[in-house]
Amino acid sequence: MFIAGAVASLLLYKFQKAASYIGFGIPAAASLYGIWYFFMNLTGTEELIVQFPVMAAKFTLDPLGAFFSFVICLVGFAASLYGIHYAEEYRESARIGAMGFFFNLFMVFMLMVVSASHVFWFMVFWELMTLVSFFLIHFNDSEKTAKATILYMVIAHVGGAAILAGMLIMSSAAGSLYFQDFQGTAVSPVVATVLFLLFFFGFGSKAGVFPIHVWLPEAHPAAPSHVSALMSAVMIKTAIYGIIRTCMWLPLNEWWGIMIIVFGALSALLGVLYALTQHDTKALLAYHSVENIGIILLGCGVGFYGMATGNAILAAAGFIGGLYHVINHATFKGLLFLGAGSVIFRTHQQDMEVLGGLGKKMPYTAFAFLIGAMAISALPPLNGFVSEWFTYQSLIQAAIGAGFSGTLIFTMAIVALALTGVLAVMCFVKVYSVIFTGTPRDENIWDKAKESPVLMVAGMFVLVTACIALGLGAPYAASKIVGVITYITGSGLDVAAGITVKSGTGSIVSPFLISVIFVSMLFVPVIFTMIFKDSTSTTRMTKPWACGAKYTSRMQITASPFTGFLRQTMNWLYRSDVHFKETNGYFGKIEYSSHARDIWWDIIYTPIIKGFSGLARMLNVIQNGRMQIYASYVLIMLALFIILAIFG
Amino acid sequence: MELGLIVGLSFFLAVMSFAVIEVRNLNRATHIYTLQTLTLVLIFLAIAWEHSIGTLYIWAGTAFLTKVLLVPFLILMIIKKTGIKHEEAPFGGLFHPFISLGVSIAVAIMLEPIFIRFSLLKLQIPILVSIFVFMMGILGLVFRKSAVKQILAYCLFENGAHLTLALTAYNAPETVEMGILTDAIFSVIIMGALAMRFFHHFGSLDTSQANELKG
Amino acid sequence: MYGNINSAINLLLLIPLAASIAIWAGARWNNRALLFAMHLVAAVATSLAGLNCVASVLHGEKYMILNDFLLFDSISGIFVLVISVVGLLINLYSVKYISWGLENGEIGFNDARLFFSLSHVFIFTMILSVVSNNMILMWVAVEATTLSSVFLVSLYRNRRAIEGGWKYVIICSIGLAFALYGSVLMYSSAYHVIGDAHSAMLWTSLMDNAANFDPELMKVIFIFIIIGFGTKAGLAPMHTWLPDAHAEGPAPASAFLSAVLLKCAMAAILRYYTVMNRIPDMGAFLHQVMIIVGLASVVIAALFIIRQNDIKRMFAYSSTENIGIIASALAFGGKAGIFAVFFHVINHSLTKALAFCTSGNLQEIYGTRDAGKMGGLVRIAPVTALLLGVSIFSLSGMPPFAIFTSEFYTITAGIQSHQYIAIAIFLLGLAVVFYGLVSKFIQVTFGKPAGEVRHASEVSAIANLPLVVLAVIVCVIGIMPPEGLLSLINSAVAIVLNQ
Amino acid sequence: MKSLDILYLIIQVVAIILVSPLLDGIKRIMIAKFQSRRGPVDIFQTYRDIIKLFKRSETLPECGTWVFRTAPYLMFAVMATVIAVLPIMHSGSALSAASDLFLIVYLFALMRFIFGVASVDSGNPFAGIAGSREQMIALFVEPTIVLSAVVVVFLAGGVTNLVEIKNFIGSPEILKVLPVFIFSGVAFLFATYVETGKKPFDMAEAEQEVQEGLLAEYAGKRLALAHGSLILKQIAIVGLFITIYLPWPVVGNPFVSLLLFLIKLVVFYYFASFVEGVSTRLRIGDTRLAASGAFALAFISLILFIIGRVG
Repeated sequence: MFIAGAVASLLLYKFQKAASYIGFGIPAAASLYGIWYFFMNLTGTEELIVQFPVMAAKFTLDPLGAFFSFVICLVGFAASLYGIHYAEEYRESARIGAMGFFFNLFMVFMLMVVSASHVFWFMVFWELMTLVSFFLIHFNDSEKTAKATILYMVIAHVGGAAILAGMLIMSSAAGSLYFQDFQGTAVSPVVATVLFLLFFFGFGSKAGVFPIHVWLPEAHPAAPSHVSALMSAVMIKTAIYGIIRTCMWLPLNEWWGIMIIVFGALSALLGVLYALTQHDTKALLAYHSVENIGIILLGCGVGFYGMATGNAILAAAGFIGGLYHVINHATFKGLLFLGAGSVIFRTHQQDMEVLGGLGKKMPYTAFAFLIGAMAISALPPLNGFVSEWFTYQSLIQAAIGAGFSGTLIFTMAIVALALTGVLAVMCFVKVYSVIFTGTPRDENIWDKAKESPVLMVAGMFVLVTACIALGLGAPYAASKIVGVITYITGSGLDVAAGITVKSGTGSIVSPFLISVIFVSMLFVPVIFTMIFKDSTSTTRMTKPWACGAKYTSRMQITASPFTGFLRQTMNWLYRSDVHFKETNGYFGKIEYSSHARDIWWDIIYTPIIKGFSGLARMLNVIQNGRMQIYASYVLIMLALFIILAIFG
Repeated sequence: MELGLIVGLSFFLAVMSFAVIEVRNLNRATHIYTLQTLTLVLIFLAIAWEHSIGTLYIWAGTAFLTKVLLVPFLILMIIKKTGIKHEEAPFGGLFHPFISLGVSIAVAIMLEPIFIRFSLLKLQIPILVSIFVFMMGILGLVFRKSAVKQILAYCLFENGAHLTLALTAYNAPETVEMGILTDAIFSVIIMGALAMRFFHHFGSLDTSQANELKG
Repeated sequence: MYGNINSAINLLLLIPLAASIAIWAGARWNNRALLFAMHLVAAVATSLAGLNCVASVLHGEKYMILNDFLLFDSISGIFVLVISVVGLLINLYSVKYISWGLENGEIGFNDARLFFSLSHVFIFTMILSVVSNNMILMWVAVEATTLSSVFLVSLYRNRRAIEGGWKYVIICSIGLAFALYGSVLMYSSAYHVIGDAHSAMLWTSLMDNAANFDPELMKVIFIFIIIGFGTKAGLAPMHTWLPDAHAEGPAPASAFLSAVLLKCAMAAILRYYTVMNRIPDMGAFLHQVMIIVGLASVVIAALFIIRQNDIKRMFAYSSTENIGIIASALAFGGKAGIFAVFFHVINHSLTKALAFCTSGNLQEIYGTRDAGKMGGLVRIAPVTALLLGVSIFSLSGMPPFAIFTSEFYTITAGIQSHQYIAIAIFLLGLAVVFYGLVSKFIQVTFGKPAGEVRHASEVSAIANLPLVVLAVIVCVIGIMPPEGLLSLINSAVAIVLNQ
Repeated sequence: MKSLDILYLIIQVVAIILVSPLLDGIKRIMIAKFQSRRGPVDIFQTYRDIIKLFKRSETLPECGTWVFRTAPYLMFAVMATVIAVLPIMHSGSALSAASDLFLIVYLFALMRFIFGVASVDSGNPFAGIAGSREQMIALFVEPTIVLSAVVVVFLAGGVTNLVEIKNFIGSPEILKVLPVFIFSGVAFLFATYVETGKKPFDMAEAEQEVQEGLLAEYAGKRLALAHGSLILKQIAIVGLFITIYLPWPVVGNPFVSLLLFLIKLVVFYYFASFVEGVSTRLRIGDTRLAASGAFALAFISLILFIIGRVG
């Protein structure tokens, strides 16, 4: 049984705090085994009963669980390979040992969460996953991480409490604590809606859905890169797994699907809009996780809508879009984080404004980052395009079937998805080109930079091949996912025909054919150059042309002006606080910096915090030190209870 | 009304307890307290004689030994050691006595029917007075600032409780009664020791000065 | 079997009493080794006796001794188990703590002697209060615990300690006065029904013919009991003395107070609850009262925790909060609810003892209790940081640790009894507590030390040994509680619910 | 049948690539006439420029990575793919798997991606600004294109494959939903005009401000290819418009349909140059107003579609 295998190998590591090689070697091997194992039995269901006196823990591995474990192992393998070298950044061996220890625990707990099928143990591993990631984040220990982690822990804990409450209500209705008994419980619609809201917002808080996404851009940049890669690529997916798992129990109704879609669209749009204004690479990538979670939710929303309206094909189409994007997002987001990590590993600099021209010095990282950037902006030959294409198809198919408001919302979702695509392209053009291309902006970074160690690059290239394979091999991958979907919705959809991929409405696209045409078309310009090639073409290297003035690297466009224009037009959303200081005299140095604030922080969170601390201040009065007043509390309480007894 | 003697003694007891709380001079307050416990013992004897209950004689004896002799001696020793004769103004200021009087009488009237229903000796006035004394003790603790006065208040409500116990359930096993008395004595000793240390550190016995622990 | 149980229980009571007198008398001449040796011997002896008694009562047996004045059933078994296990570990730790106190000159040799002898009297009174079958004897024992622990609290000779001690005595005695009234009323009404003076006092007889007590009177009695023992247990509106008393005393003393003493007061309330629960239409009223008090303590304590800057006051407030949890679990009732009550009693006493002793370590390392001046504990004393981490995450209800399991049961009980609003408030309170505790944890362990560090070295291994044992138990009990413990708790639940 | 299609595909691509400089020549002559200046000698002037450029030697900024050097080839190839995919000559059969609406939209996105990265890679300040403007235009135009195209997809019963769409629009039922079709057609036309980067909206390659953006850094054969790819882009977007919205004289023979396509292309260019000659360049902020107008049109068509279908 895989779980026992994985647990044994990882736990073996847990007790012996060795240096980084062992620290990340074993999880790499374990996840390799995991990938092979999960890929094999995406459809079988096994069970593992672990006898604990308090509650018999039961772990069943059904296709849904297997799919998510496959995703975890895939990214886990790459991240642990990458981690072997990356851990050097944390010099003292105790720290690396501790990091390895927590890293393994993190992997084990995620696997357990995905396969737990008992309310108590699911909650135990769910909270443990948060606890371990809390420690991992604290490895680069700075003032900012303290604020980030407390925010992260509190939101995760409140989400956990909501999930626990929901599951317990469910279990009291179903009469037992095991998940499979929840399947057919008759729950009144009102309670079902309450449960759905509890689950959606409980898991949503972990996934970073729009209103509760605030912790994500704080926590991920603070963590070491391969940890934040694992967190954003995979941990968020466990929340999606949670939403799907819980909604399979409840008797669905249409409005839930539409609600998920609305939230998905909002998260997508706002995620990418905020990503554009970030200077810190990892914060930018974190906001992109919010955006991609939005896209996944769009797909799943259509899936749930289909299940609610009983239209199985629509449900299957929706889920394919959603689940396919889950695996795609895991691969290219992991890749991007690892890429950013290797940049930081070499330059110790997260702020994009200072980096530049690293493409020359770090060619492999540059190439890997480029593939990741193209995949995330869903450019055709790669996997991002295929999953967004599925989502488009499912939205169209849903729009045709729906009533007046339904079509309107679905079409608006399509437009939002398209807009997100454009903004994503803009954002990743900015990120890639500012870091890796152009002239270097900071001399000492430039000479220090060199290609990151072999294993880190190997880790990245595992994910690069995964991206390309998922892109070109779309028909094969999609048919595999259909197996999982038949488990969820009870009916599949013939998706793949040869090299093309079919959607519910019959429209087909074949990424393979496209790349063939693209490559053939590449020869055309080459032929043209052949024909006219009779000139003495000596290519001279010159400085870029700056209308005559001496070219300096400062003249080059940097990250913020690239999107500066967008910030002006969208200032109603960003309300960035512009800091403009005019120093002395006419030719004085002008200092200008504007930082976009996440306005949701003021709208939702500050009032809550103010409310609680205000309440606490009010209550503080009762503990004022004077004994007489304390004594009188006892008497007042006595009087109160007597009144209660008489009238109660 | 039943026999005049018990009723008279109980009224006398009530007046004495009011005086104990109100008198500012600590020495005189302790003397009044000793007088009060004496009347309590007399009540016990009167009831025992009246209703010919054997156990009450033992109760009266032990009460006399501990409460009339030992407790006042301890309190006087504390006053001698700290040398503080006079007590500060109480918490409620001028109208404090009226509040405590009013509240205690009200509570007494309210609780009395409940106690009377199951008590063995259906003597209405003494139960009323015992609850009154109990409440006077509690309110004394709440309103009074001086440590010694608080110890006196503690002994007061101890007497009240003792009288109630005697009236409602005199046939309780002896060990119980002994337990309560030893508790009373020990708490007076401990409070006294603490008061000495309080005086040593705060320079006076005014407990309202001690309000550093806030929030 | 009957014979040696009788002697075992007598032994259990006699050892601490004898020990305290011995220590007071024996350790006259100013040498520490003898003092510590006697203390350790006494502590180990008491806990062994305790465990021996508990072992005999694992499956719901019941023993009555001293012409039925003492009762040893599984309910008292649980509390004696707590006293012996937690008591032993705290005593081990207190030896080290007091030696630090002596070295730093905070306390003199006589104070140390007083501390040790009083702590044994304290253990004696607590065992008596839990074991006694007679209502008023129990009241006397609880009153005695207050008196014996006053000087434990005000050990340090400074103004704050005296103030804490004085408030503790005054407020508790006011509370207990009402409790006395309650028990007197209970006795008189029981006597009226049972008719025999002797047995009217005993819990066992009360439980048997509880059905024909008159509910009106019982309501008034229950109010007096809740007010009386509630003050002693630190339930919300009457908890004002708790932070002052627990924060000012030495760490082992406050560990004793909050880990064990509050539970014994809760034991008294539980006894009355078992009797009252059997009266036909009292359930609703009981539930109403307990819910108000339970939720009030959780919410008020939660709101105070986020404002605290002093580590020990924070843990004191978290004791009030956990007592509130126990009260709400009692209010939810049902099999899961009562199981949660007993399970939480054990979990909380273990975790709280660990928490207070770790704060003792922190005080030793940083020389102050103010969290603002602490920081970077991970680098200075990693083991203490780990212990602090275990205690804080367990208190805030993180899964691997014990308290999460008992909270899990409490919420299941709440949902089974359809108290959705109460559960919502309950979870909200827990979330606020979580924020308060974890933010303090981050402030202390990570970052750079703000204030000056007294001696920046790991606390000596001997001091940490009992704490590590405590930490391990807390982790293990959460997930894999031992078989014996479960049967003990289930039999106690059977008694309460009168199955 | 498959090999025939490939043959058609190659013919189609080669023909359009050869014709494209011709169209550019027409445009330059038209504009010159409007501004009453002599303009180039004849419509073949662009051919001569490109051939000349191929012969010239090159200068490259030394900081450019391989992305900058290969960008012209990539851009040219992408545009060629789009043209190849348009179902002008070959309709139906295996190749139709590649001609999908969203695919083409995202191929344009790929083009923008390469254009953006190359422009920043060159290190040239003006090219950088050009790259960012290119993205901005797309931001305004994309929703309109997608919305109007999606409405057409709804009309054609949810299938996004261009071949089916073409057959549907060619067939008589289009008459029933004509108003919806016209509105979305107008919106799409406007969006294509903006996308082509002609006069009022050619911020990315504006000569005066940004020295033709990306082209500034290229020289020799790369400049030729870059210039060629920009022209091809204009033809591709217009081609997309024509295949969806003006397929009318549906004719069986592929060659004739290719000819018809070229003729429509020339007519479109004729009108486009007319508009270009007259208007002046807008600030990028103002395009927002224009774009939202187009988006409103597309939205009306959506509402009409919904009412039409429900009613």
